[in-house]
Amino acid sequence: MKTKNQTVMKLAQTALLAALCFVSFTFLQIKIPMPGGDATSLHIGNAFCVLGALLLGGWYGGLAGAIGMTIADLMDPIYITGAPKTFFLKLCIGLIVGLVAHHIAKINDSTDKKYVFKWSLIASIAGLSFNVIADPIVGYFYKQYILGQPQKMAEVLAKWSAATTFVNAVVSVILVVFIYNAVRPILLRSGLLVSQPKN
Amino acid sequence: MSVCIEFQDVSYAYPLTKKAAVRHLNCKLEKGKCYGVIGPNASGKTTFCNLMRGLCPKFYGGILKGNVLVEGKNLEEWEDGELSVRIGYVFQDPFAQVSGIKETVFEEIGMGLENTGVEQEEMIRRILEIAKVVKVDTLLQKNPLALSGGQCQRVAFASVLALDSDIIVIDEPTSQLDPDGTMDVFEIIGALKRQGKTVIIAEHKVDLLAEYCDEIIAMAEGTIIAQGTVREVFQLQILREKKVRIPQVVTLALLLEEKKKALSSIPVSEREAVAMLKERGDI
Amino acid sequence: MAIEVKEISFSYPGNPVTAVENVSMKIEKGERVAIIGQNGAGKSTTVKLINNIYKPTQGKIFVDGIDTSTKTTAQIAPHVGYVFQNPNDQIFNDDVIKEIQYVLRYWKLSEEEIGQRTEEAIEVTGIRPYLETHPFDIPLPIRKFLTIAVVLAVSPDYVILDEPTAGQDLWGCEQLKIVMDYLKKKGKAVITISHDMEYVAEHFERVIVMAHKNVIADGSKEDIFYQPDILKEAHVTPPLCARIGQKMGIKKKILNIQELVENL
Amino acid sequence: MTEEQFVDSFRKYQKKGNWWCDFHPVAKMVTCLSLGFMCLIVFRWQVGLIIFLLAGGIAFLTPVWKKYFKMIGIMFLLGCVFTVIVRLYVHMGDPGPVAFYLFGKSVPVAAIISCLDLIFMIEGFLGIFLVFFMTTEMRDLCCCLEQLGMSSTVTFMVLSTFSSITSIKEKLNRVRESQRARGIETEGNLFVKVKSILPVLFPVIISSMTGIEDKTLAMDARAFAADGVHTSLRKIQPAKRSEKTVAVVAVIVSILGCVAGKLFL
Ligand SMILES: Nc1ncnc2c1ncn2[C@@H]1O[C@H](COP(=O)(O)OP(=O)(O)OP(=O)(O)O)[C@@H](O)[C@H]1O
Ligand SMILES: Nc1ncnc2c1ncn2[C@@H]1O[C@H](COP(=O)(O)OP(=O)(O)OP(=O)(O)O)[C@@H](O)[C@H]1O
Ligand SMILES: [Mg+2]
Ligand SMILES: [Mg+2]
Repeated sequence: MKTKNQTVMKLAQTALLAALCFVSFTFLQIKIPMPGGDATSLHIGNAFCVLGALLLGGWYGGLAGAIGMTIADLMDPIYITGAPKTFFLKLCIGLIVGLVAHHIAKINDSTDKKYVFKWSLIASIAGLSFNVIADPIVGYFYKQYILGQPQKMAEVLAKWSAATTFVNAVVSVILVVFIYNAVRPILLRSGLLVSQPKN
Repeated sequence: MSVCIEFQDVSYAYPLTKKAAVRHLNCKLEKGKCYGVIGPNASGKTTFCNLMRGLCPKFYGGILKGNVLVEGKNLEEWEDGELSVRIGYVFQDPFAQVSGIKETVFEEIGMGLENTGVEQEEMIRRILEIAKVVKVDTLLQKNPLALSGGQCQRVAFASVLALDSDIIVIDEPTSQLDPDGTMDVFEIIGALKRQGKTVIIAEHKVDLLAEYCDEIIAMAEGTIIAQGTVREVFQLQILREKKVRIPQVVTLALLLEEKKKALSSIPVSEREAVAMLKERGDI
Repeated sequence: MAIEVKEISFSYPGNPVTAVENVSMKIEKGERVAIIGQNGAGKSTTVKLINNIYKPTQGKIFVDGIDTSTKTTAQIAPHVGYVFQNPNDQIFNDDVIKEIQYVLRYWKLSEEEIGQRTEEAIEVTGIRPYLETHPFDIPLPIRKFLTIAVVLAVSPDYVILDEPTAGQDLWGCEQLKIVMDYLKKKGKAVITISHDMEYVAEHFERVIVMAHKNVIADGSKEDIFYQPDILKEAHVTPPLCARIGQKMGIKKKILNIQELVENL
Repeated sequence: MTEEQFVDSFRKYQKKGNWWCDFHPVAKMVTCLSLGFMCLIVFRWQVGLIIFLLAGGIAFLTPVWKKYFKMIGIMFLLGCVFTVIVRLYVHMGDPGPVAFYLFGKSVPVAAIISCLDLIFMIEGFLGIFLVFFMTTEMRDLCCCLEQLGMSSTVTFMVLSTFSSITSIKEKLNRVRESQRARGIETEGNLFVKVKSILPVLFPVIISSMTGIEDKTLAMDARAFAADGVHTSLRKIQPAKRSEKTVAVVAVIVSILGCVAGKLFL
């Protein structure tokens, strides 16, 4: 039962985080209009993607972010074209955070608060800096080659989006580290961190 | 009568807790009887139910010592799916028990049946039957997420009853219900007993437990402090020492005894109490 | 000084069916009132309206003469405190003390005042053993006392408790009694929703019965618990002592076990 | 609907009484997705417009047309007015054949065309996407996919995501209420709102995370882990030959359309 139940639980958690991504992106964002009928926005959707990766591991966390944000994109006329890009990027964020937090630092095996704090911070910074760098670049190529936007404009867009992505990343890192470290003890106690220390 | 669940010196601690939630549990539950589990908060009632259902330690993790036998077989030897069909479990918190993936109460109740591969006609028949019994037949078309606390509790109860398990474990099924709703639930439990099912029910409303259960298991601080028939258990001094709630009719009888107006024996239900008082006939 | 509810009606947004209709009641300062009635009768809705969480679609509510429709919920909160049915909706700090003091600090009270209020709230609700525990690790029934402590620290004139007895054991009920006594001593009004008739009969003088979105009876507990048709309509049963008393043909309106013993 | 009718409706195939709504969900999905992606890939207003009109036409024949046109209307205004203004602004004064003059600056034809391209690409995709979503029940789609061999855990995951969205929104409201009730202002200017985010967000996250445990157990109590065949209460008519044909044709058209569009438009 353990294995099966744990899968169901992990799936349910993934679904929940995907929903959180969606809700926070859709209802808690400030849109910034941009040249070209495009827009970027200040939002904290990525925070839940990272949170997912910290809690559930890279794959599931990335998946949660990818699903949640892609649905959110698809529901938004301004973002709809970026949906495939979003899916790919969020999955990557998740994988990177998961890699740092779980494979390098193994934070789930630790009970040392400071250690966990430090590494959750490092992992989120890693994941979101990836986003800060990759989002504009991938966005640029995506816009230019796949959507065929004029080069000049794609460049402008990339610059802008780099700026907001950076702001988002900073806010998200703070938020996610705060939330993760606050939520962790509770989840740990109720056995919700799926791979918990063996005892 | 045959034993269907047996605890052999069971101790269990949840993960990351130092203190064991329950210690040295020893008891035998017989087939076809109704058991009431009572005790103060945090005395381990829910843990006791979880152990029986195999959720401790398989789901929660933690350390289990001793053996829990269901129908003579150690819990670990049971297949997961099989156990969930064999033992129906209604959880403590009614609000959290809606699966959330079905859009009507009708389908919510049917979900367990879908998972066990029941044919459609049979499924519909059973859902309607259960809905009538639990009095949710007027809610069938409602969305499970838009129910009031009491209604939620009934639907959760119904969806577990639909599986028609032999053993039914119910953890505080009436916490959100009005007095009439509470009576309804106990009526249903009475009916289940008549169908020959084994019912284990953890509750704070001891008055009704006394009326409907065959045996009472009293817990305090993680141990079983008493097990026996209703009349035996509720007379025990230790219950009052450990601050376990006892039925009002019992309190009444004990108070009368103090006043030297003792009844012929200790009543366990209102009906009995009234009968005894009338029989004495001195007002 | 009173809460006056004047013929209010309300329906939840997006739901055309009214949740309460034409409800009126008046609750004086220092009074202790219990609201009882069937599931879904509109009890929680009514107190949420009093607390100004929702605004009535018709009718008006006055708290100490202030028309609530002109104020925000947070402005009414210092006068009317509401303990929710589900404590999990309210707690967000990772420390019991912080949780209790959050609003006090939000209001920028003096440090001394905050300390004193916190101390009192902890004492009365008996949560001292849990000060070191993470609020979400506290067992649910005791977590409810934490939310009560939060409201006590705010010290409003009217305290509303929504089903405080659900899931409580003997300890919980006794502690609740201490809370009630404390509030009485302070002269606060207490409005409690409960399905536990024994508890209602023990602690309250006045009982309001709700059924079908409306108040169907309002009076002293002796009156109410001896009107079978009203109770039947509201799907409640009188306390056991009253039932036995009646069955034994005792004339006096009995509501607690001591009285019953004396009269037998 | 009376109760008998309601219960009876499960005995038959699930029908809405509208050809498009009752179109086999998987066939519908294949059709809509392929057309949508063609729109996205070709990125020319001609194709986008066709798809957009097609979607509108389909929507018009379904009972949800009012809602559809309201939504697409809003999205059209929101997305497009925005696009036009900003895009024209960027391209104003660019060299090339001039369409007209605005505020003394030339507006090149190329700018207008690029505007149209973007608008209709978005609206075409969005339109067909909306038509699909508004007329298909997720549970039916999942049920069909399950029959085609998708694992029940995946369907659970998808359905659960959608249901979590609604339940989180509800929870947000409830928590906001209880925080207001204890004296934390959540309405007012931006500063007040930002300050109230944490007290609202935190209980929502925690209580939904801890709620998962109960949800998993609830699923378990409903024999989710049971092996063997799963049956389904709702019956969906297997895809008719005509429906399959439509899907296949749509895929072929899309592929050809993509190639042709990229080459000739
Ligand atoms: N998931 C858990 N993780 C860790 N400890 C737990 C968990 N659940 C319960 N406990 C602890 O185990 C002990 C027994 O709790 P249990 O829930 O079984 O009591 P209970 O009798 O059901 O109480 P209540 O009347 O409140 O339902 C308590 O000390 C409790 O704090
Ligand atoms: N958030 C909501 N949205 C829509 N309808 C609601 C909502 N909350 C309650 N209702 C409806 O309003 C009516 C009154 O509900 P209320 O919660 O006031 O009942 P109650 O008397 O407190 O019942 P209980 O004893 O079960 O707590 C019910 O019919 C209920 O279904
Ligand atoms: Mg319990
Ligand atoms: Mg209520």
